[in-house]
Amino acid sequence: MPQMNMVQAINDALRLEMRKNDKVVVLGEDVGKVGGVFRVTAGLFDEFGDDRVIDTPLSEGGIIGAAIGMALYGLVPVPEIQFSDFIFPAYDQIVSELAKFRYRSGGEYVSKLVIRTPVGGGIRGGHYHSQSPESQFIHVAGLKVVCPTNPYDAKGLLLASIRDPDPVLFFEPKRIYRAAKGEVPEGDYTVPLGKASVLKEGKHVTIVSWGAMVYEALAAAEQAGAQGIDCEVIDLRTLWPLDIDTIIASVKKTGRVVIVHEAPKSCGLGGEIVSLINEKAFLHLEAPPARVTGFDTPFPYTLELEYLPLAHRILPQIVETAQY
Amino acid sequence: MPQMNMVQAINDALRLEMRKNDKVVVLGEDVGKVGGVFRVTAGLFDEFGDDRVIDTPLSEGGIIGAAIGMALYGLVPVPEIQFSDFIFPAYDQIVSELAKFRYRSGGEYVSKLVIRTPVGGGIRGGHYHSQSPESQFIHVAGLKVVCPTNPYDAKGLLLASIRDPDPVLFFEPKRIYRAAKGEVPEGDYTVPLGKASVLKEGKHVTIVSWGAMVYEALAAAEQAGAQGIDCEVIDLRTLWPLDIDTIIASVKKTGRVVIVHEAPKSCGLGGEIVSLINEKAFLHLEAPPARVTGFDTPFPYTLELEYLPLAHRILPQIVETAQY
Amino acid sequence: MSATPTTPSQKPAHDGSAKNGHAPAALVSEEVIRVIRDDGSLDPTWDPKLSDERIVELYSWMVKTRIVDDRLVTLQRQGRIGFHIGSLGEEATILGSAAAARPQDWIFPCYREFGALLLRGMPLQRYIDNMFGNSNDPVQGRQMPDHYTGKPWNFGSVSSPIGTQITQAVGFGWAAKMKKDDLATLVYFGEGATSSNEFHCGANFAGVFKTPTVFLCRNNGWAISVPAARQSASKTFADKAIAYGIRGVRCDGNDLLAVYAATREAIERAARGEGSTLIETLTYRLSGHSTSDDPKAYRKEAEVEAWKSKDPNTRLRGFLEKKGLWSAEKQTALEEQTSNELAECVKVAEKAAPPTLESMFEDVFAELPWHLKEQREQLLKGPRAKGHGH
Amino acid sequence: MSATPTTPSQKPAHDGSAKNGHAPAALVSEEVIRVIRDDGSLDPTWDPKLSDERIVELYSWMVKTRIVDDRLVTLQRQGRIGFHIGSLGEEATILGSAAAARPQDWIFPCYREFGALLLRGMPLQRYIDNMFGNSNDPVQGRQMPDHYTGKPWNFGSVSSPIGTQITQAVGFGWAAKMKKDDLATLVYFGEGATSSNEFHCGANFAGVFKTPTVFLCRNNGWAISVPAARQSASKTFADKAIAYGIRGVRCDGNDLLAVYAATREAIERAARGEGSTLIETLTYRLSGHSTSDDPKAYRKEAEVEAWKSKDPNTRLRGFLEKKGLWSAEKQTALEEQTSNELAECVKVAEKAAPPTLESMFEDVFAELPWHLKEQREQLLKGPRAKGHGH
Ligand SMILES: Cc1ncc(C[n+]2csc(CCOP(=O)(O)OP(=O)(O)O)c2C)c(N)n1
Ligand SMILES: Cc1ncc(C[n+]2csc(CCOP(=O)(O)OP(=O)(O)O)c2C)c(N)n1
Ligand SMILES: [Mg+2]
Ligand SMILES: [Mg+2]
Repeated sequence: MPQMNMVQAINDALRLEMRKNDKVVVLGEDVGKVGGVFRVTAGLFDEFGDDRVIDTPLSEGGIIGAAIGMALYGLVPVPEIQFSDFIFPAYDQIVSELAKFRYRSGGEYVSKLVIRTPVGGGIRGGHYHSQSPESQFIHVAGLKVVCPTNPYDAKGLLLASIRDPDPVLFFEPKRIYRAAKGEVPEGDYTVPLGKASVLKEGKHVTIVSWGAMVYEALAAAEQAGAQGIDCEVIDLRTLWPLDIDTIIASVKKTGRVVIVHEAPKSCGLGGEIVSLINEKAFLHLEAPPARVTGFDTPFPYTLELEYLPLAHRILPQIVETAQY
Repeated sequence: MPQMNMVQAINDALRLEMRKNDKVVVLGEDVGKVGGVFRVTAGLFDEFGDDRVIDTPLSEGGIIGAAIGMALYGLVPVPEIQFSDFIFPAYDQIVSELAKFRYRSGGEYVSKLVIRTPVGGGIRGGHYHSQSPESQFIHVAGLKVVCPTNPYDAKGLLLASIRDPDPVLFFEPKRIYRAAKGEVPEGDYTVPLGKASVLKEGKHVTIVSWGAMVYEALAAAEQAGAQGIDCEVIDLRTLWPLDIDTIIASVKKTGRVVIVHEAPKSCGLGGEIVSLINEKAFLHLEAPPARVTGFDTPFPYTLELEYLPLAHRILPQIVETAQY
Repeated sequence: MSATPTTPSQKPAHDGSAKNGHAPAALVSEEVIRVIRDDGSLDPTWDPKLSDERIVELYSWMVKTRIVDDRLVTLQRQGRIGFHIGSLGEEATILGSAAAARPQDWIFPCYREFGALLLRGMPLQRYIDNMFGNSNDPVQGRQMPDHYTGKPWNFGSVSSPIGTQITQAVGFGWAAKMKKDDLATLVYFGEGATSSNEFHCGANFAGVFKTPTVFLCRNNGWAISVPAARQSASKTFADKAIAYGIRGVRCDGNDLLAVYAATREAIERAARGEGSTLIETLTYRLSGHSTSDDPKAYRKEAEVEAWKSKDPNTRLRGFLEKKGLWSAEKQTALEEQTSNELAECVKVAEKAAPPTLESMFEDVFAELPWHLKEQREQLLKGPRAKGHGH
Repeated sequence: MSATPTTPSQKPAHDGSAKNGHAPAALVSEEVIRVIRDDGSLDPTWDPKLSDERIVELYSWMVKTRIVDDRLVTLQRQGRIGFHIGSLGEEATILGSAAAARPQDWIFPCYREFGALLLRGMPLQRYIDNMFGNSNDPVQGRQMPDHYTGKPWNFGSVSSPIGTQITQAVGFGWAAKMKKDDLATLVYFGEGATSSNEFHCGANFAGVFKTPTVFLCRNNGWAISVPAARQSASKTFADKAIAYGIRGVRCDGNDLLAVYAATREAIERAARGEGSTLIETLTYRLSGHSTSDDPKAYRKEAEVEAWKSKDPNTRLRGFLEKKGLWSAEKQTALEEQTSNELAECVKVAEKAAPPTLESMFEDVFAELPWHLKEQREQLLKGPRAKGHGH
C-alpha cells in the first residue's frame, strides 16, 4: 500500500471521485492552476480542466452561494475555503441556506456539497489562520461536520462525505497536513460518517478528541500510562452527528473523561459532549468530565504553543481526573 | 413611576443616552423615519435628526462595518439588526473584527458599540424571524452578550451596555416586546452587566434561563410548587460573561438544575452551563443537569409552540430532575 | 487614453491586461424600454409581437394575482393566516418577465412572485396550503406564509434572507452551462437587495464566468421604509451592471410588453452564451411592504396616487379594451371565477390538519440521526402546547 | 431617453426618482493618469508640482521600503521570522498615495503598506518588533508578522480577512464628517478585494452618505495565483465606482507623481465634501504573494520581466538622476544607512523576550472576566510548552 500524507490522501480521494463521477467539481480561491495554497488540489486542474477545477474570484460568499446553486442543479461541488478563518463571509449562505434547504423545501430541494477547509493552529498563523470554528456550524441544524486525523481516514471520510446525501463541512487539520503519514489503499473505500474510532483502549480515563489534537491526546495517554493511568483514546472523526454510543460506552467503563479540542472552551463542542455524558451516564461518573481546550482569547501568534491544548497541558488534567 | 413595556423602556434608554452623549448614534434598516419595524427607535429621528438616527441601505455588513469605523473614530454607535436572523451577513465583521480589535491592536484600538437586535420566537416568524444565535457569538472571545427580560432591566442593561468599555450584543426578546410590562424609573440608572437576578428563591431545583423563556420557567416553577417542588429561578440577564457565582451558589444549595433556552440544544449556551456546573459543583449534584431547549431543527412556523421550551415542556423536566 | 509604449494600459499580458482592453459596446444604455404607448399603439422597436390571445392570457394572470393578493390580505386581517407579502402594482413586472422565460428556464424567486409560480402551473390549492402552513403544504408549515417552493415547475425555494437566491441562481445556471444544457435562470429581487453581499457575489461571478443569468431587479421605489435613493447613489440600478461587465437594461416595469421584451431578449442572449443581463424594471409597490407594514408612516399619499394612475393592470386593460379584446363582462367573469376558486381552496386549506409533530424532525438530514430521534420521542411523549390547532 | 409624461423616468417624486435624474459629468474617465514621461519630462496636466526635495525624500522612502522588504524576506528564509508580505514593485503606489494624504487623514491599511507607516513616522524598531512578535511589539506578538497597528500616526490596524478595513474606513470618515472634522480616510486594498462583500458594502455606503473616503485599489495584477481578469469582468476596476455613484480614477501605479496627483485630488475633493473616489493604480506585484508563495507555479517569467522594466524605483531614480538630484553615491549611502539601521533593529528585536504568558489574556476585554482569570491561572501553574522562547 502506498504511504501518503494527509494532503496526498485528500488529493487522491478527490481525483478518484472526480474520475468516477463527472458531477463532482472543485472550486475556490487558488485551487486551480496552483493547486491550492496547501497544494491539496494539485494536478486536478491539469487532469480535469478549468471547467471542473475552478479558480474563483476572492469571494467566499460567491464560492458557497454558487456551489449551492450548482448543487441544486444536481452537481456535487466540493468548494474549498482557503482557511476556515475565512469562511465567515459565506456564513450566511451556509447557516441560512445550505443547512436549511432540505427542511425548508419539504425535501424538494437538496443542496448537497462538501466544503473542504483547513482548520486549526500549529502553523504560526495567528488569529486568522488558526481557528477551529466547528461549534459555530454544529449549533446550526442541518450540517454534518467531519475532521479526519490520518491519511487513511482522510481519504475514506472524504469519499463518504461526497457520497453522503447531506451537506458536509470537511475540516482538514493543517498542522498535520504533511506530518501525519500512513498507508492508504489505492482505489475506492469509505470510512463511514458518524463513527468514532477508538485508537487506544484503556480502563481509567477516556480521552475524547479530534483533528491534530488526537496526537497530543495519544502522547499524553502514553505519559499517563507510565504513571499507571490507563487511558482510552477516542478520535471522533465525525464531529456531528456525534458517535454518542462509543463515547458513552467508554465513559461507562472508565467513569472519567477528558475532552480535548483546539477551539476556545466556551460553547465549544467539548461542552456539548460533557452535557450529553451527564444526560446519559451520570451515575457512572467518578469525576467531573473535564475539558482541555484553546483559551477564550483570539488565537495568538508567538504563544501559540502555550495556547494549544498540547500533551503537556493534557497530562495534568488526566492525572487530576484520574485521582479525583 | 411610569409603566412601560420593553419597547418603550429601550426607547427611553436610547433617548436618554442620546441626549446625554452626542457621540451616540443609531443606524440600521428602517430605524429612522419609521422608527424600526418594531418601533423601538420611534421618535428618535424627529428628535435627533438624520445624522444621528440613520436609515441605511439593506446591508448588515455595511451597518456593522461602518459602525466599527465610527467607533474607532470615537463615536458610540448603537446599530440595529432588524432580526437577529439577519445578522449573519455581518458575522465576519463581528467575529473577525469587532470581537478582536482591542486584542489584536494591543489595546490601541477599541471598537466600542452596542448591536441591538430582536431575538427569539413566539411571533410566528418561522425559520428566519425566530432564531436565538447567542452561542454563535459567545464562542468567539471578545464580545459581551446581554438579554433582558423585563422593561426595568432592559433600560438599565442597555444604558450599562452603552457605557461599558467592550462591544456588546444586546438581544431583545421580541415575543415579550409588548407583553412584558412594568415600572421603569424616569431618568438615569443602570443594571450592571455580568449579574444574574434570582427571580424566585427555592431549595429543590434551580432553573437557569433568559429572555422570553424566563416567564415560562416561572410558570413551570409555580406549577412545580403546587406539586411540592420548590424551584429557584435565575434570570441570567447577561449571557456572557456568565454570572457563574450566582449559578453555582444556587446549585450548591439545590443540587439539581434545569437550563431552559430557545436556541437549538447542541452547542448552545445550556451545554456550557452544564459543563461549568460539572467543573465547579460536581460533588453537589444530586441529578444530572438537564436542558429544555429548542430542538435541533430549523425553527418551524406552524408548530412553533411545540418547538419552544414552554412551561408545559419545562415542568416534566423539573419533576424528573427533582425525583432523580 | 494615452498610448505610449510604457503606459500600463499597454502593459504586456499579465492576465490583468484584459482590464485594459478595448471597450465593447456600452453595457448599459440610457434607454427605458417601453412598448405600450399612451395612445394605445405599440412602439415597434421593442414590441415582442405576442398574439392577442397570449396578451389576454397574461392579463388574466395579472388580474388573478391581484385578486389572490387582495383576498390574502383580508385573511390576514381576519387572523386566519399569519402573514402575506404581495405584488400589488408589480404584476406587469412579475408576469411579463416570468412569461418571457422559456419553460426550461429556472426561476429563482424573491418573495413577491407567487403570480409567476401560478403562471407556471402550480395549482392554487398548493399555494393556499402554503399560506396556511397545514399538513398539505409541501413545506409542511415549516416556513412562514409566502415561502413557497415549486420544483415541478422549475422554480426555486423562497427564503427570507435578502439576496441569497441571487448567487444560487448564478451557480445553477453556471452548472447548466457546464453541462451544455439549454437553460437560463431568471432571478428576482428588489432594488434594496442590490445592497446585499449576495448581489455583489452573484453578479461578479456571472460576469467572470459568463453565466446564463437574468437578474430581474424590481425597482419598486422602496425597501420597507427606505427609498430607492437611500439604497445607492448610482445613477440607476441597471448601471450596476458595469461593475460586473454584464449588460444592464431598464424598462417600464408597469408595461407588460416592455418587461416581456426586455426579459426575452436577455433570456435569448443568455441561451446563446452571451452572458448575463441585469434588468431594472421601474415599478412601484402600491401596498405596504407586507401585511406587517403601514406605509403611511413614511411615504406621501400623493406619491402613491401618482403611481396608482399608472397601475399596470389598468393600463393593460385599457389597451386590450381599445383593441376590443377585453370587456367589463369578461372582467367580472374572471373575477368571479377566481374568487370562487379561491374560496374553495381556502375552505380546503382551513380544514386541513396542521403538520404532524413528527414532521418537525424530518428533512433536517436525509435520515434521522440519533439525537433527533431522541428529541422526537421526548416531544411525542410529552404534553401538547396550547394555542394551535392540535 | 423618452420623456412622455407617463414614462417611469418622469415619475413623480418617490425618492427613487433620484435614480432617474440628470447624469452628472461621467464618474469615470478613460484616462490613465501619468506624469513622468519617458523622456524624463513631466506632463503638466497632472504634475502635482512637488518640490525637488520632496520628490527626493519620497524616493528615499521607496528605496528604504525595498531594502527592508528584501531583508525581511531573507530573515524569513533563515527561519528567524515566520512570515513577510511585501511591496516589491508597488512602492510608487504606496508611498505616492500615503504622501498625498494630509497628516490628519487616516490611513486604513491592507497588509502591504508598512512603507506608508514608516513614512508617517513609525520608528523602524517598532515595525521590526512586530515582525518578531516579541514583548516590545505593541501588539504583543498576538498577530502574525506584518499585522501592525499605528494609532499615533493616524493609521489603522492590519487584519488578515480581505476587505474588512474598507467598510471601517468608510464609517470612520463618515463619523468625522458628522463631527465636521476636516479629515478624509485613505483605504488600501488589492484588486482581488473588489470581489469581497466589504468592498461592496463600503463603497455603497460611501456613495449614499457621501463620505470622505479615498479607495486606493492597488491593481497589481494578481490575487495570489488568480489573475486580475479572473477577478471581475468589468472593463476596469475603476469602473466599479459607477455602481456606487462615486468617482473612479485610474493612474499609472508605478509613477510616484501620478499616484500622488490622483490621490491628492481625491483627498481634496473628499475634504471639500464632494464625496469619495475609487483610485485604481496599475502596478505589479514583482514578488510572490508572500514568503509562503512561489509565483513560478502560475505566471510567466516574461510577464514579470516586462514589469521589471517598469520598476517604479528605477523609473523615479532615472528621472532624479537626469535632473541631477540623485547619484550612485547617494544611493549607496542611503542603502548602507538603511541596512545598518535595520541590522540594529533586528538585533534588538531578536534579543527581546517573547510576550509574557499573562499578555495572552489581556485586552480580550477591558477587564479580565472570571473565566479568563481562571484560564490564566491554569496556564501559569501548569508546565510550559516546548519549542518557543520561554
Ligand atoms: C439580510 C436581510 N436583512 C433584512 C431583512 C428584512 N427585510 C425584508 S424585506 C426588506 C426590504 C427589501 O426591499 P427590496 O429588496 O427593495 O424588495 P421589495 O420588498 O421592495 O420587493 C428588508 C429590509 C431581510 N429579510 N434579510
Ligand atoms: C476573506 C479572505 N479570503 C481569503 C484570504 C486569503 N488571501 C489572502 S491575500 C489574498 C489575495 C489578495 O489579493 P489582492 O486583494 O489583489 O491583494 P494583493 O495581495 O494582490 O495585494 C487571499 C485570497 C483572506 N485573507 N481573506
Ligand atoms: Mg423595493
Ligand atoms: Mg492583487
